[in-house]
Amino acid sequence: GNESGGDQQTENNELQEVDIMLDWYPNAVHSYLYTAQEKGYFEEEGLDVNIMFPTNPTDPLNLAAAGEVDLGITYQPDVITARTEGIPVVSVAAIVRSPLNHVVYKADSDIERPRDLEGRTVGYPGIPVNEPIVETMVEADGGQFDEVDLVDIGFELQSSLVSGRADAVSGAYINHEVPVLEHAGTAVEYFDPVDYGVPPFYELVLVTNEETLEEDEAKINAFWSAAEKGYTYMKDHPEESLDILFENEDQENFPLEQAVEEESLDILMGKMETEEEAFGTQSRESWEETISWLEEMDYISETPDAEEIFVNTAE
Amino acid sequence: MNKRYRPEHQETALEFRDVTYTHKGSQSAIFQHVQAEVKQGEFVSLLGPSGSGKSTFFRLAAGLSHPDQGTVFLHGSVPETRLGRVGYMPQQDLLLPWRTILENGMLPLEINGVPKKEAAHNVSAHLKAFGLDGVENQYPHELSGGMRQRVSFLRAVVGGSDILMLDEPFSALDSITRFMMQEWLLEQWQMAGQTLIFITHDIEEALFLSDRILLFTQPPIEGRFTEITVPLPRPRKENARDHPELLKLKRELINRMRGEGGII
Amino acid sequence: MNKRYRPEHQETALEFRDVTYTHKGSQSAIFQHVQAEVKQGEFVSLLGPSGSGKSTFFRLAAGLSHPDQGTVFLHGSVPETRLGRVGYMPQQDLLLPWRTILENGMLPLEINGVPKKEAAHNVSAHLKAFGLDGVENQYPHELSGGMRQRVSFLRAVVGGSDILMLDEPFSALDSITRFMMQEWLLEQWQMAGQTLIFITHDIEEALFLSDRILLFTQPPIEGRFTEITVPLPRPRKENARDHPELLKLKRELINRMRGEGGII
Amino acid sequence: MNRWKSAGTSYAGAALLAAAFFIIWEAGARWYDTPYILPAPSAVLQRLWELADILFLVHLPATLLVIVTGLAVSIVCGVGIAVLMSRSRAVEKSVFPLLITSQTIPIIALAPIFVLWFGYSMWSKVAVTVLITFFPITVGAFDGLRAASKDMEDLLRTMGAGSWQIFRKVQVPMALPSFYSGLKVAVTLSVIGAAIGEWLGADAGLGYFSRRMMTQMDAAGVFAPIVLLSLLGIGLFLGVKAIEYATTKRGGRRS
Amino acid sequence: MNRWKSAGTSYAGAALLAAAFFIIWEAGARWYDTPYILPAPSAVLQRLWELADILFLVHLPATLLVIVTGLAVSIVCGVGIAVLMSRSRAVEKSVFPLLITSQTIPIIALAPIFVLWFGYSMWSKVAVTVLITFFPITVGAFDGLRAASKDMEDLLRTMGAGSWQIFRKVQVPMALPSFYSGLKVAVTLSVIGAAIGEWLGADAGLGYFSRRMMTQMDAAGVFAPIVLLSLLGIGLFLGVKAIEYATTKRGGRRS
Ligand SMILES: Nc1ncnc2c1ncn2[C@@H]1O[C@H](COP(=O)(O)OP(=O)(O)OP(=O)(O)O)[C@@H](O)[C@H]1O
Ligand SMILES: Nc1ncnc2c1ncn2[C@@H]1O[C@H](COP(=O)(O)OP(=O)(O)OP(=O)(O)O)[C@@H](O)[C@H]1O
Ligand SMILES: [Mg+2]
Ligand SMILES: [Mg+2]
Repeated sequence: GNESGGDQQTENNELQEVDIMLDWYPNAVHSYLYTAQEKGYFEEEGLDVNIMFPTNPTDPLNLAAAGEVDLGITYQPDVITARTEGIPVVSVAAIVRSPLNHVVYKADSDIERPRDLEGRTVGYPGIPVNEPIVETMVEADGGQFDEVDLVDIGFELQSSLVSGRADAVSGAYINHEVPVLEHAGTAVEYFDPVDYGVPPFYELVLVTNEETLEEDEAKINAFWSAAEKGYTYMKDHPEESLDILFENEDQENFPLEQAVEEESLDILMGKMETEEEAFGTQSRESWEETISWLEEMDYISETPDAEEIFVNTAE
Repeated sequence: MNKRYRPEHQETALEFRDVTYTHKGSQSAIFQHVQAEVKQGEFVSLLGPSGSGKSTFFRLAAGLSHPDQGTVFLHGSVPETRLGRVGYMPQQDLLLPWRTILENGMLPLEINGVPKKEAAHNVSAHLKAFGLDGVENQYPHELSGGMRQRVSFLRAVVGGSDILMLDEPFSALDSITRFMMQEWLLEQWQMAGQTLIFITHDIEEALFLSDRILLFTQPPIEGRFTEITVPLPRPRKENARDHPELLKLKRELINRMRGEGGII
Repeated sequence: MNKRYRPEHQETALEFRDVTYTHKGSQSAIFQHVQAEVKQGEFVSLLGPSGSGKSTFFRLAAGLSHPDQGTVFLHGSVPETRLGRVGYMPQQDLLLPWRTILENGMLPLEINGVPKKEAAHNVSAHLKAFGLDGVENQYPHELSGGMRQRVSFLRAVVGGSDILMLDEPFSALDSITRFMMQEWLLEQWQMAGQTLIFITHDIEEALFLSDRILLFTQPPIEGRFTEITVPLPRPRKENARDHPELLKLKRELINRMRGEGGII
Repeated sequence: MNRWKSAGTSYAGAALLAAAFFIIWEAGARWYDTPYILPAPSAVLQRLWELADILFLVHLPATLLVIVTGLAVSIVCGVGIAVLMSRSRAVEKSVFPLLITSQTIPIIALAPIFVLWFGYSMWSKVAVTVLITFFPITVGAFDGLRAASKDMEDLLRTMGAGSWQIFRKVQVPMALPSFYSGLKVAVTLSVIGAAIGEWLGADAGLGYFSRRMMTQMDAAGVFAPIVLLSLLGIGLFLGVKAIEYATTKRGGRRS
Repeated sequence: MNRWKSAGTSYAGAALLAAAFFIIWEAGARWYDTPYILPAPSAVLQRLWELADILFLVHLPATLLVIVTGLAVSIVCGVGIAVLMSRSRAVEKSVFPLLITSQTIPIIALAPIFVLWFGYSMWSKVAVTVLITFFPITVGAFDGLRAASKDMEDLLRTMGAGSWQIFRKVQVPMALPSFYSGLKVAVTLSVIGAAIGEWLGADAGLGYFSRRMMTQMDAAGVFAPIVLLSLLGIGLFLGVKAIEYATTKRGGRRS
């Protein structure tokens, strides 16, 4: 707010704090946020944004629900599950509009199609939706899901695949783990869930808790408009945005490779907005489709009202 | 040599009048309408087998327990509390291991609010008489058993009460050290003249030391204690141990206690 | 009454010939060229202050330690090992708490490979004489101190060695119980006639019980022990305690030991 | 470790306090009314009932297998080392300081790497369980073996006993109470060890299930398997007590 | 807990054994040659050196803050409860059995839910640390306060001492050795507690860093912060020893 007119100090004091927890460590999918941060868009909206990384894959959803953070980036099916548990989370924007999550396996293994996963260890990062994904894929390919040994391996996706502790992993991203593994010299192949009966759900959505939304709607709107500005800038200056990202990378925890992130951003651009749908918008149809898929899979026992699950912050 | 004045009708230092006492949670009484008195300046031993109530007698006298019935008099009157009025020398020396000899001696004074400096001065004055000069800055574990008992006695004396109760103070010592401590105690007492009440289960010790012995039998004890007056003159020297009167009394006491003790 | 045969020239049960011994890691020797012998059937006490080497003497005799120089003879010869040849009754009774009285008594027999049934039978035969019939199926903690000591003695006797060494067996008992145990021990010994070697620091106890006393002084002990032969006849009754000879010897010993003990 | 015993006297006050705790929790949870953060005890019990099938038939056996295997390994190795240490001063002097030092090192922090070594098999969880139960078992057994006093051993030697006889007739019976004390500590720790192991990567087990319920924001579901774990811990504890009762003779228990 | 002491005699055999262990490890690691599964000790040290900056400046302080705060909370509450228990039989009888029972319950398995309650703040880790250190501190202090024998207290009462004087002049000095024993156990556990806490949700700290390195298959990087954690544990242990030495008088330490 440049029109607020107070001196610098009081203006700083007036900045509203926003805690946002990413779905993962900073990578290309977050560059619009870092761009918004770096370009001062958040500050213009009167926000002091604190970007956090999760220790457990489900923390963004859980902590947003518990009110420990204001916003979390998480997965559409998980939001649906949470709603059926009576947990008051609301999706305020869709960030990636179709699955990045693919089932990845080493190229030199003799896995050729999803049903080959029978009798093998498939690791997943503790995010529950991986179960119906793998189930849908294996069954769609005529296999027996019962025969698949699904193991919660936390964040150890790459290491368990490389060390051979898991034969395949679900929950690995086509824009990240795949190029990283390739880059590190492990040739991998993958199945796209959408090819095997899984609906094209929103891979990443931005969630908050009902209470936060009610009390701080203005803050969340302000956050989103800054984020949109960041996105627009990123679209126009992808190279510079990546540079900004690299300045913010978590070097010791999650070192990034220039080539990988470039490739990643390329893949993402096509998934963050489409011809018909602008960045961040959500459609009732998408939510309903995903809900009915989960229902079919007996993954949820109640049908949440699609109207209550999301609020279109983006217009 | 005998500095002590012993009139026939001394004042009473301690008196149990009609005292009845039952341990909490216990079925049967230890004392029933018990009568006993100890005169000022007397050396009285409580002699009896284990479990006969000697320590209980002491706890009542010192104010650690309270009679169910009857009254305990100190110097002829009933004080508000007997705690702090009777000095106590326990069986184990119970010296505080983190305090030096001097600091251990100062304990009762500190508790009564005497300033440290004055307390230290006060205790130091006694060290020599107790054969403890030179070790005042050592810690208890550096001393022999006999020396520790002397510190314990010093601590009881320094407290200033003129009634001292000693609960089997020498039973942990070996026999030679014990002999020597008995003689030393007698000397100290003959000089200072407090009232001493001495608990023991050693017949010889009781006979050699005391003016009078109160015999404790299996509880309950009713009415008056069986009393034995030791007919030896004061001051007693080491050879008093072999006095024929003592040997006779000893024989009598052994037989009597054996009769009562039953199975070993 | 006196069943025991005591010729002037009995056989030697135990002999230390020219024994020198230093504790491992210690600077100075405990024994230097020590000579001592105990005749068959004799009751010998080892009397001395704490730390004078009485237990060390025992360990050498029993084969738990080995002399640096010199030889220990049992019954005039040098056995391959002295372990298992000498019975031992320790200061604390050291009964195994998870074994009944009977089972504790059977221990030395079991160790020597006697079948359980026979061992039980063997021990049972002794129970009455030791005043333990009726308690054979109880556990040690259910018995009084005096009874536990009798079990411990029973166990030493059952082992079958005819040399028994008792290391301060009564020092944990109260004085009345102690008197009774002394008399009881004397009775048992007068009946059975083993060789008894008795460690104590109680002068009266040593005098009342023994034929002979070996005096232990501050180590190192060199050559022959100072010996005292107790001039009392056997069998001794309780009143032997007051025998004028004994009182005289006691006085002598007290003075002697006090002289050597130095500071308490 | 006598404190286990002293707890057995009068439970009235304790029961009251525990009841008060649960009542306040229930009331607080109802008042706060956000069951995904703070479920009421009644909700936890209800969830336990609903999940009983899967918990009892799938996850409890998985955890139990880990615990039993881990304890077995710890007992075999721990008692073995304790015996070696008790028989040789040299072994004791070299091994014991290392054992002690190892306790000042947070080896449990190494647990994540077990997954690399043992994969997601049972053995990574067993390894964590062993790590956490090994020390109390070894020290309990060793302290016990040492408890047989030198005097007692000497007594038996004067009877002509060899070292095997001394071991069997004195050291082992003497060691049992202390060994069982160590084992009681170990069984309660083993439950924690298995749960921690399951956090690191698993597909079954109560610890895994609890964590999985976390991912579904089902707090009552988080607590339910923990209630079972607690019962398992208490059950194991009582089991050891029963074995202790059966294997130590009456006289061995001092009053 | 005298075993801490007995370790202080002769270290030669232990040092040798430890050296042998490291040499075999180094050799084994070089021979096996898959550093992402089994790094050589030398590789770990090298990695420690490379990462020194970030480990010492960022993660060590974060962990230390958690540990110190957790220990402080445990000491204040634990000693408080111990004092209450030692002063009143009624409190002891109600609280002590619950304390003991709480140890048979794997409360640590509840740790994941702390993240829901406290978020990624320091407090979720502090809570785990408190959970794990509370018991030894409380029991150490309580056992110590009880160690002052009834006889000693009676002795002081016959001198006319009030209960505050008995507490200050007998119970507290008597309690210190046992309290410090408990504290020594607690500080080594606190390191583990902080590490476990950091696994569950953190953005800094040695336990967190170690686990992150797992994600990158950098086994030497997994071990490096654990080496630091160990040194931290040993350092805290020695620190307590130093404080003990300074605050208990020579006579209080029996030889
Ligand atoms: N606090 C108590 N509660 C119940 N009974 C007690 C208590 N203290 C002592 N007694 C019992 O009271 C009796 C007398 O005990 P007391 O300690 O006075 O004996 P004592 O003559 O001092 O014995 P000792 O020579 O063993 O010290 C004993 O039977 C004992 O068991
Ligand atoms: N294993 C040992 N190593 C070194 N010195 C020892 C050992 N055992 C005993 N000593 C020392 O040898 C001396 C004699 O000890 P011993 O136990 O034989 O005395 P004691 O006469 O039996 O004393 P007490 O009456 O106290 O039992 C003492 O000074 C003691 O410190
Ligand atoms: Mg008494
Ligand atoms: Mg001895």
